[in-house]
Amino acid sequence: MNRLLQLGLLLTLVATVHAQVQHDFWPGRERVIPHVSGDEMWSGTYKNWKDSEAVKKSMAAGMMSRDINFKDFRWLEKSFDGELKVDMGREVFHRKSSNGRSCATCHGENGEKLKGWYATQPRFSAKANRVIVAATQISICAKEHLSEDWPENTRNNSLLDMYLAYLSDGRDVDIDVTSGPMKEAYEKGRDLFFKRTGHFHFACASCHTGVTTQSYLRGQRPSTFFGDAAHYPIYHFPYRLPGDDVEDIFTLQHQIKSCQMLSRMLPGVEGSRTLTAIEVFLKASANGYKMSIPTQEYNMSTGYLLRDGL
Amino acid sequence: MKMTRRRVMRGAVGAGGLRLLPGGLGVGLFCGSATTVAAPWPRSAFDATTRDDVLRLLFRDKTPVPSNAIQLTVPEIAENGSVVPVTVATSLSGVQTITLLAPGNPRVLMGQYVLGARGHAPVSVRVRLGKSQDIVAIVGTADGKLHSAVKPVKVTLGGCGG
Amino acid sequence: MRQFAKPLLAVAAICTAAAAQAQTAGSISGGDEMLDRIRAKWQPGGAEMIPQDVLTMFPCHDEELPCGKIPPPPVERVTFDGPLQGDAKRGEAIATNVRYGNCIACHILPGHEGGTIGPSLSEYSKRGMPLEYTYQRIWDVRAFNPYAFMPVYGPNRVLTDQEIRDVMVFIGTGGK
Amino acid sequence: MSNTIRGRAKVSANGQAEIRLLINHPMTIERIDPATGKRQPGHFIEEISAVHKGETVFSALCGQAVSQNPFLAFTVAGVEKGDVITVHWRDTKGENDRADITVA
Repeated sequence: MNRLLQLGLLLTLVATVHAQVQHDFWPGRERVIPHVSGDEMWSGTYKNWKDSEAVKKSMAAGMMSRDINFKDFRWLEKSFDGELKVDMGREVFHRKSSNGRSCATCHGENGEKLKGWYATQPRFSAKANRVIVAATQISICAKEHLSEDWPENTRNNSLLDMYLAYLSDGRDVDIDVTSGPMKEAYEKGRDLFFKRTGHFHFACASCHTGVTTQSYLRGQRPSTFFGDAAHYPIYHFPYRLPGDDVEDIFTLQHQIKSCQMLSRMLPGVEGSRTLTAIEVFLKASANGYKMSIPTQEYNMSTGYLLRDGL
Repeated sequence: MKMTRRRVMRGAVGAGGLRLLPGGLGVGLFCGSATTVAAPWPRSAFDATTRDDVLRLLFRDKTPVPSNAIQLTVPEIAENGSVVPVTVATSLSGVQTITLLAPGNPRVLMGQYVLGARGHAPVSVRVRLGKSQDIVAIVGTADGKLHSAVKPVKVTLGGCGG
Repeated sequence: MRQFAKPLLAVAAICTAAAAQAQTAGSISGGDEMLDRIRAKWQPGGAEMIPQDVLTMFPCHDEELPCGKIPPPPVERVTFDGPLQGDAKRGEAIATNVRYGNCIACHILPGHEGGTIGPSLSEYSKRGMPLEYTYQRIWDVRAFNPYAFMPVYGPNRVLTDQEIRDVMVFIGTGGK
Repeated sequence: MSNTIRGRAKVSANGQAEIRLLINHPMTIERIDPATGKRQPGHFIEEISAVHKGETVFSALCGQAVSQNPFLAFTVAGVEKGDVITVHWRDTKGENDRADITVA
């Protein structure tokens, strides 16, 4: 019976992309859609937080944070600490480098020409010939035009990332993953998000879907992955992981890497294809949700407890 | 206003040389920079390791009376003990000082906030808590009375840690 | 063993090519090559996070790296041998340490507040489960439910046989 | 402008200004040196004060329980738009800094 059973298993295998090795996946990959409303099929709470009006109504009705997918206190309150990082980012944006040029030289004072740009990132770059995230674009641009060496996880790159995201504050996330390399990256990111890896054999989806999002992971409560990407990069109370250059700005890739480290999975390299694919998947899962920058790591102010409105 | 400050001075000197705060109430006791007031930092109160010592050192024989006119807002669960937001608001009038205690911390006195004539609550800060405990807020009013409010905070660690 | 066949059939959808073979892990002697490789480089429960070169022994996200092509650990059904000898104190240290067993992340434990993702274990001793069930449950929960949100403590050598016994004593005998 | 104090002051209709401060400071707590067992004092801000029109309107005495990069928010009455509030801090090592915040 055992032999027959395994044969049955092999025959019903879905022809997956990873030809020879079959990976373990957390269930639900086929139920994701590249739009924030997809959350209705996961936590069923989307209608409670689909825009700030809905969040206010839900809060007034006394709903708990998890009924609003943690959009009440985590993300819709602007961060005072984050404003200071935006100021520092603006300063880096206008600072002239050794060749006398600054980002503002081409992109306009106060980033005039880059308003709304961050809401359409990541995207395919012909120059890099692959899908890249904003941080990678910043490092390419800085090297080429400012002859500055600012790889993805360095302080200046993260400050610029925060400032450019701030220039898209209030815009709806809008990245097109319906065709070409972006579609490929989205599907690769989706598979990686559901792929079980690491010492514990967890997937990102293990914590960020299903029952775990309704309950306590000791002191923390994971949210579902829809919509969260619209509020990155966030201000994080100084928290340095081994190898970190920046301890208080968490771009989306920095957050993914930090989560991998804390969940005993092999951490990726910021700017790599792997983390970029996962970021494409997460950002596409926030399509249609308004960006709100700067926000901060949850639980740093009592505003959400005083419910003094958004 | 004047009266309390002088009495507090005399009392302070008597209580084992603790120089309680006189400067915060508008008197120009300067040291270092010109226009600011260098309030002598109540070292022994901040070094005290029990709630009763802190109360004795700061308020001598007066005992705080629980009052529901103080809104002490703290998260019920603090996921990160090193940054716990605390807000103290109150409908009491003539508020002079707001003091925060964490009896579960090695050093119990967390801070004392002195409101000048035009200073008002709410006051918000972020503090560090060593473990789950009750945070105590004590509001001192011009009539010399002390009012207190208590709120529990559960300090937990994150679920994952590498 | 037969009553567990039903969930295995439900497994048809996932693409596990591994054969599930019984293995008497209870009697694994010291000569456990994977366990030695891990513990030679990292002692769990300390201040140090698990080193990255230990993590490359397990499946990882980046499929351009060799670990990206490591197949998932096969489901391991194990039997339980001999009397349950373990130390509740050590078990408690393992269960509540985030860099060791980290059971507290998802379970309320005897005398401890914990996560609420898994069932509370504070009264586990009252449930009077057979030792083999508890041992299999910790060693590799996928034998019962392939999608249980629980680390594969056994196959990935997160905990040794003795460490699991210590934890069992800690929760089995109602803690202290 | 000082480089460690960041502040915003916003006055509302009733002439009460809400002042929010963020101070860049490590705020380390006292440590017992494992080797010698000696008590190493912490390095943290002891006092933060705010002066408006020559009068100290608010003064905070802090212990080592205040978090890193301390945040402080309080309210002051009788303030108009354009006024300047001078904020000053002093720490256990005698270091200090000041900043003028104009009320928006």
